[in-house]
Amino acid sequence: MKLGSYLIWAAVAAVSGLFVLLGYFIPVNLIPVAFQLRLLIMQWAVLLAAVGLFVGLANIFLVHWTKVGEQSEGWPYSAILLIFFLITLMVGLVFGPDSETVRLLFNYVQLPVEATLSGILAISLALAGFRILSYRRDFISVVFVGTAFFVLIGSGPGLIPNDGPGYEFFAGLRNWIAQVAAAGGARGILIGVALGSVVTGLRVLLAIDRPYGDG
Amino acid sequence: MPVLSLDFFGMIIAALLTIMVLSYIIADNLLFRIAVYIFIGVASGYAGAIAWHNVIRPALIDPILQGGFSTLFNSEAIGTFLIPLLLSILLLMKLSRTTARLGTISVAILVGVGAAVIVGGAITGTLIPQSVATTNALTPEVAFPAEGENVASWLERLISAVVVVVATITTLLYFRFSAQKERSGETRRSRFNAVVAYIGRTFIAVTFGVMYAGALMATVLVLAQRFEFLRSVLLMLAGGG
Amino acid sequence: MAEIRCPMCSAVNHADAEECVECGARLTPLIAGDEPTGESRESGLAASAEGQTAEGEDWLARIRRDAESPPPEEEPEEAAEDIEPGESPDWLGQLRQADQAYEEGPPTGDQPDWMDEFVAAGDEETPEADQDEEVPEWLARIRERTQSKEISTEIDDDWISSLRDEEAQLSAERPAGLEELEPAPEEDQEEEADLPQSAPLDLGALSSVPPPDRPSGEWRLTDEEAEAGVDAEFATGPPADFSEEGFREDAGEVQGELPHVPALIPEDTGEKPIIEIDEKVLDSAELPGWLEQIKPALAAMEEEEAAFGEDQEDDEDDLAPATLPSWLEAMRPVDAFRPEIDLEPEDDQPVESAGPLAGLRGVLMAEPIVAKPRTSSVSASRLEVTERQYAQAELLQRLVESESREVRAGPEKPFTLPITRWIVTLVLVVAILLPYGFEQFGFQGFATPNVQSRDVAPLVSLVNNVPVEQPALVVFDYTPGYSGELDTVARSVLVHLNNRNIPIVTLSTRVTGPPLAERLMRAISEESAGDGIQYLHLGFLSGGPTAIQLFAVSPRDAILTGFRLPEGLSRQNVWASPILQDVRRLSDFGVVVVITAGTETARTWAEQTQPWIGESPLVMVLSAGAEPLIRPYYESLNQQVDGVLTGLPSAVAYQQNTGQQAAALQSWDSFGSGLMMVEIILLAGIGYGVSRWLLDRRSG
Amino acid sequence: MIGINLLGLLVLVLFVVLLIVFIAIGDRWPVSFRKIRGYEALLKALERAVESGERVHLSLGTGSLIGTDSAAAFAGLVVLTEIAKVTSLSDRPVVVSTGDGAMAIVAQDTLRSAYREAGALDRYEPISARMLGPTPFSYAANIPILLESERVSANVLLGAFGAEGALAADFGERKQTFVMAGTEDIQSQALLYAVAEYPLIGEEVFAGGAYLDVSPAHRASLRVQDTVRFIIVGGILIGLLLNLLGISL
Repeated sequence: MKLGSYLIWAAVAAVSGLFVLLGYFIPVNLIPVAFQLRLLIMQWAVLLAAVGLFVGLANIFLVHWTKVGEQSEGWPYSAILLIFFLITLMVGLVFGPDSETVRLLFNYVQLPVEATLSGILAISLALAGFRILSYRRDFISVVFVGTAFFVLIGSGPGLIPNDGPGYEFFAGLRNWIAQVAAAGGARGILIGVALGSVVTGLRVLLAIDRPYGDG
Repeated sequence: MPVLSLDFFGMIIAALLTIMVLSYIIADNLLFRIAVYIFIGVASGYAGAIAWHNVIRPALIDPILQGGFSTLFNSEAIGTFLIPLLLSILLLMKLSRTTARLGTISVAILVGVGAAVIVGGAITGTLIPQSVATTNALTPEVAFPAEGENVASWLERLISAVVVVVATITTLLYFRFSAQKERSGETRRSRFNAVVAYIGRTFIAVTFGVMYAGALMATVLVLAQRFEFLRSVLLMLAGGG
Repeated sequence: MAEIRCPMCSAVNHADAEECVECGARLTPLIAGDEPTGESRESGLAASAEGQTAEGEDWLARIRRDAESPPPEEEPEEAAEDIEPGESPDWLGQLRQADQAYEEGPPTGDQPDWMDEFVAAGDEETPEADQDEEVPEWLARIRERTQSKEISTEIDDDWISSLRDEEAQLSAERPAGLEELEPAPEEDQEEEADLPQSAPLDLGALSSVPPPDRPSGEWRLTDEEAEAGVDAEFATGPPADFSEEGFREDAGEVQGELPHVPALIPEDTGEKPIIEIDEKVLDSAELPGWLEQIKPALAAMEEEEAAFGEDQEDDEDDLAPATLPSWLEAMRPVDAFRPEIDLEPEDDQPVESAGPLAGLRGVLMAEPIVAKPRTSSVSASRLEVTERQYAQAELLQRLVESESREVRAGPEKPFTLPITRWIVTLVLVVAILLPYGFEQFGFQGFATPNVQSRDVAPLVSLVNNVPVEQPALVVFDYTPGYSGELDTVARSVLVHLNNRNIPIVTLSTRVTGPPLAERLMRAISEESAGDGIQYLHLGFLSGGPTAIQLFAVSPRDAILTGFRLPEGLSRQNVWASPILQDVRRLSDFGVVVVITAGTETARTWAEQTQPWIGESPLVMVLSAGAEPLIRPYYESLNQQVDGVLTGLPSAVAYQQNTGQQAAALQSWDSFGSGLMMVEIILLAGIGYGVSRWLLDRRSG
Repeated sequence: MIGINLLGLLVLVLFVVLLIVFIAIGDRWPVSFRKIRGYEALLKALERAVESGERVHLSLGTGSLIGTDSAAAFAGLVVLTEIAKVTSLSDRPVVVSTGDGAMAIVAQDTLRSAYREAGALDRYEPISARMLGPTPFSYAANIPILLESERVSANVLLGAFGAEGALAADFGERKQTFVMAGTEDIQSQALLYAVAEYPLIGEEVFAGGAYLDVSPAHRASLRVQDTVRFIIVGGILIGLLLNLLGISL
C-alpha cells in the first residue's frame, strides 16, 4: 500500500465529507463561504454520480460487446440488448428523453416488463409464506406468518368480506398491530440501522475503510 | 375495427412481453431471456438519455454553448464549471484499466460525500428524531386520563404508548452484539439480555409481518392489473375495445 | 596486432599480455609444480620459458618408464589372489596413477616426443597384424591368463560389485584424454567397415566363433546396434580383465547366493541377449578342445536361466525392501558417452590457443564432447517402466496440467421440479382470473370497504384546504414495477386536486419518474371533463437526498431543464411557465405530495424538507407495506407528515369520500379474490409447518 | 434562524471519540460477540465455493453511492475485501454486481486493492465488478442470467434494495444457491426475511467486517454501537420519566 497516494485520497474524501457533514449541524447562513463550498461539493457529487452512470452504461456495453465479439455462450441475447440499447440511447440523445419514440418504448417495453416482474414477486412472496414454517420452525416465524395473516384479514377484501361480521374487529386489530406494535418495532430497527450507518460512514471518513482503493 | 395507431401496436407488444416474462414462473426459458434483454437495453438507453439531458449537458455543455470557450478561462466559473469538468473527465478514465488510477480523486469525492450524507442523515434524520419521539410517547396527557374520558379508551391509549416504548427498547436491545463467552467457547447472552432479546425479536417479527403483508397486497394488486391489461388487449383485438 | 582471447571471460587481450585486462585471469599458463604465491607470481612470471620444458621432461619420463616397463608376470595373479575383499587390484592402482599423471597435462608448446611414440605404438597395432597380433598386447596378456587358470571361486563376490562401482566412478571421472590409453579404435573412416568398431568383446576362446546371423569376424556390434540401444556395457567393452564367461558363472553363483540382488542378474527384458550361442552351431562345428569342456557348463547355465525366468515373475512383486528397484538400476548411467572419438592426424590437429593447455596439439576439444549434440547411447527404450509406474507418471502429469486449466464447475445440482411453486402459481392465477366470470355467474363480487380508515377523512379535508392559487408539487418517486398499485392510489388524490383546479407540478428523484408522471397525468386529463388539467413536469432531479436538500433550499438552482413541456416553452427555461412564476422556495408550493413505495424515500423527504417546507402540508401516498414506518412521522407531536394514504382500500374509500367515479374498483374483485387465496396459502403454510413439526417430534 | 444542532454535534463527537478509544484499547480489553447464523454460514459457503470451483456473487444493491441508503453498500464493500482475498487464488474469483454506475467503479477499486493485498494483482479483472442495469428491476432481471452464466453457488446480497431485492433472492433460491441477504430498508428486510435462507436483520448487515475478522477497527465499531445503544436507551428512559413528571426538555 503506497502510503503517499493513499493519504491523498483519504484527505480528499475526508475534506469533502466534512464540508457536507457540518452542513447538517451548522445553519446555512452562519458561515456563508462554508455553505457555498458545501453547495459546490454537493453539485460536483451530483454531476459525478451522473457521469458514473455513463461509466456504468459503458461497462454494460463493453461486457455485451465482448460477448458478441467472441461469440461466447449466450451472445445472441447480448446482440438483442445492444440493438435496443443503441436505438433508445440515440433517439433519446437526439430527440430528447421526452420525445414520442422514447415515450412509446418506455410505456410499451420498460413498464410492462417491470410491472410483470413485480407481479412475479407476488408468487415468490406467497410461496415463501407457505414454506417459511417448514424451513424455520421457531416461535418467531409463527409470529411472522400469523401477523401477516391477521393484517391481510383486516386490510381488505379477502376471507372476511368488508361488510362481513367481525370485519370491524379485525380491521381494528390490523390498525393496532400496524400502528402500534409494528411502529414500535420499526422505530427500534430504524435506530439500530442508524447506529450502524453512522459508524460505517465514520470509518470511511476517518479512512479506516478505503473503498476508493489504495491508488 | 380498432384504430391502428402506434399505441395499438404498442399495446400488443406490451402484452407479448408480459406473457414472455410470466413464462418464467414455469421455468427459465428463451422467451423470458429475450424479454429481459430487450428490457435492459431500453432501460439503459433511456437512463443514459435522461442523465445526459437533465444533468451532464446543463452542467458541462450548455455553459460552453452559451458563454463560448471564454467560459473555460472565466475565473468565476472555476468552481461551477472547470473543476467539475476536470473531475468528470478523470472519472471517465476509470473506463480503461491503465488510466483507472487517474480517476481516484473523483471517486474519493463521491465516497466522501456519500459517507457524509449517511452520517448526517442518520444522526439528524433518524437517531435523534426517533429517540425523542419515543420519549414523547408517554406524556402526561397520555399517561393520565382526561376529564370525563372513559377508562377503556384511556387504557387503550396508555397500553399502546407503553407497547410502543417497550417495542422500541427491546428491539434496540435485541441487536446488542457483545455477549458472554462460556468456557466451552460458545458465546451466549446473559439471562436478562436473552429475555429482552426474545421480546425484541417478537416485535421485529410483528413489524416484518405487517410489511410482508403490505408487500403481498401491493404485488397481488400489480399481478391483478397485469391480467386486467391482458384482458383489455384481448378485448381490443376482438374489436370489443 | 596479434591478440589472444582470455580463457575465463573470453575478453580480447594483447598477444603478450600475461593477465587478462578484464578479469585478471592468467593468460600464460604456469609451469607445473611452481606454486604462484602472490608475491612470487610477479617476479616468477619473469622466469624463463625454457625452465618449463625441463621440468616437463621429468614427468614425461616417469610416464615413459611406466609405459615401457613390462608388467611383472606374477603381479596380476598375486594381485588377484591378494585382493582383500573391498580392496581394488594393483593394476588398477597403476592405471589410476597414470591417469593422474596424465591429468597434470603436458606443458604447453610442441607435442612432446613420448606422445608421438605412444601414438606410433598405437598405430603399430593397426590392422596389418593378423587377428592375434591385431589384439593389443595388454589384451593378449589377459587372454593367456584366463586360458591358463580357472578364476578361483574364492574371489569374494564383493569384488564384482566394487569393480562395477569403481568402473562407474572411473567412467564419470575419466578425463578426455584417458580414452587414448584404451585400445584406440581404428582412426581411418574408410577402414572402419573391416575393423572392429569397438574394443573386442573379451570372449576368450569364444571370440573365434561367429554369432549365427553375422558374417564371420563380424560378431561385434555395429554402430547402428550400439545406437539402437544395445547394452552400452558390451558396446564399450568391459574393463581390462573382465570376461563374459567369467561374469556369467559368477552371476550364476552370485544369483544363487544373493537372490535378492536383481541388479546383478541380467534383466530378462525380453530383448534377445547380444551374443546368442546356438547349440546347433556348437554341435555342428569341430570345436576346439576348450569349447568341448565348457559345453556342459553352457547347457547348465541355460537351464538355470530358464528356471530363473520363472522365479523372477513370482519375485517381481515382493521386492525385498533393501534392494535397488529394477527401474532405478536400469536408469543407472553406466557409461553415457560413446568412447569413440575420431582423432585427426597430428599435423591437422589444431594448436590449442587458449586455456591451460594452450600451445598443445592434439588436445581433445573439451566442448565438442560436451557440446556436440549426440544421441545418448543409453536410449530411452532401455528405461523399463512397469504399468504402475506409468500410471503414477500419468497421474502426476494430469495433476500438473490441471493446475493451469480453469476447472469446470462441479456437476449440476440435482434438478428438482418446482411442484410447490407451480401449485401456488396455479391457484393464485385462477383466483385472480375468476372474478372476470363473476357477471356471468351473477356473483356481485367483493363489497367495498364501509369502515373508514381514520386517515382518509383528515386527508380529504387537508386537500380541500389547499390554496387554489399555489401549485401542488407531486413527487413521483416509485419504479414502474409499482405503477400498478400506486397509479391507482395516487389517482384518487390527483383527481381531487384537479377537480379543485389546482395546477400540478411533477418532479422525480428517479430516472423512471418523469415518464410515469407523464403517463398518469395524460390518463387523468383524458378522463377529466372540460379542457383537461394544468400540469407541468420539472423532470428528473439527480443526486438523491443531496439533491432534495438543494431543491428544498433553492428549487430554481436544482432544476435546470423540464420534461415534455407544453408548446411555446423551451426545455431550458422551464421556470418561465406561468404556473411557476411565484415559486422561489419549497414553501411556495400549496401542498407537497410524495408518491413512493420505498420507506427510505419517504423518510428522506420527511427529514430533508422539514426545515424549508414552512406551512405547506406534506402528504405521503404510500404502498401498503410502508405505512408502519411513516406513521411515527404522522403521529408525532411536531408532525413532519400531515397526511397519509396507503393501499387500495384507502384509495377506494378516498374516492367514495370525494364523490369520484371509483376507477379503483376496476380491479377490486380480482384483488379481493387474489388476497383471499393468499390468506388460504398462508393458513395452509401454518398447518403444513405445524404438522411437520409434530410429526418430527413424534418420530424424533 | 435555525440554531446550531448542538445535540447532533454532540452525538457526532461522541461517536468519533468512542470509535478512537475502542480502537486504541481493543486488544487489551477483548470482547466476544453473539453468533449470527448468516455469517457463520457465509464462511462455510465461501470454503465450499473455493473448493468445488464455483463462484461467489456479491450484490451491492441498487442504491446510489451518494444516497442515504448507501450505508449497507459500504458495509458490503468491507465484506467484499474479505471475500476477494479468499477467492482471489481460487479457480473462479468473486463477481460483484451493482445497480449504480458510481458504485460499480468503487467496487472495482476495492477489488483491485484486495487482490493487491492478497498478492494476486495479476488475476484482477475489472469486468468482475460490473453494473447490471440502471434501474432496480432491470438489475434484478439480470440476476438469474448472471447466476447461470457465472455458475454461482453462493449469492450474497448486501446493499440498498427495494422489493427487487426479494426478487433477486428468490432467483437465487430457485437456482438452489446459498442466499444471504441484508439491507437497510425495513420493508425490504421483511421480504428478505421471508424469501432468503439466511436473512440479516436490521443492524446485522453492518457487522460483516467484525464477524469476518477484517480488522480490529470493525470489532471496535460494534462496541461503539453497543455503547451508544445503552446511552440511547438510558436517554429514552430518563426522557420518559421527565416527560411523565411534566418537565419538558
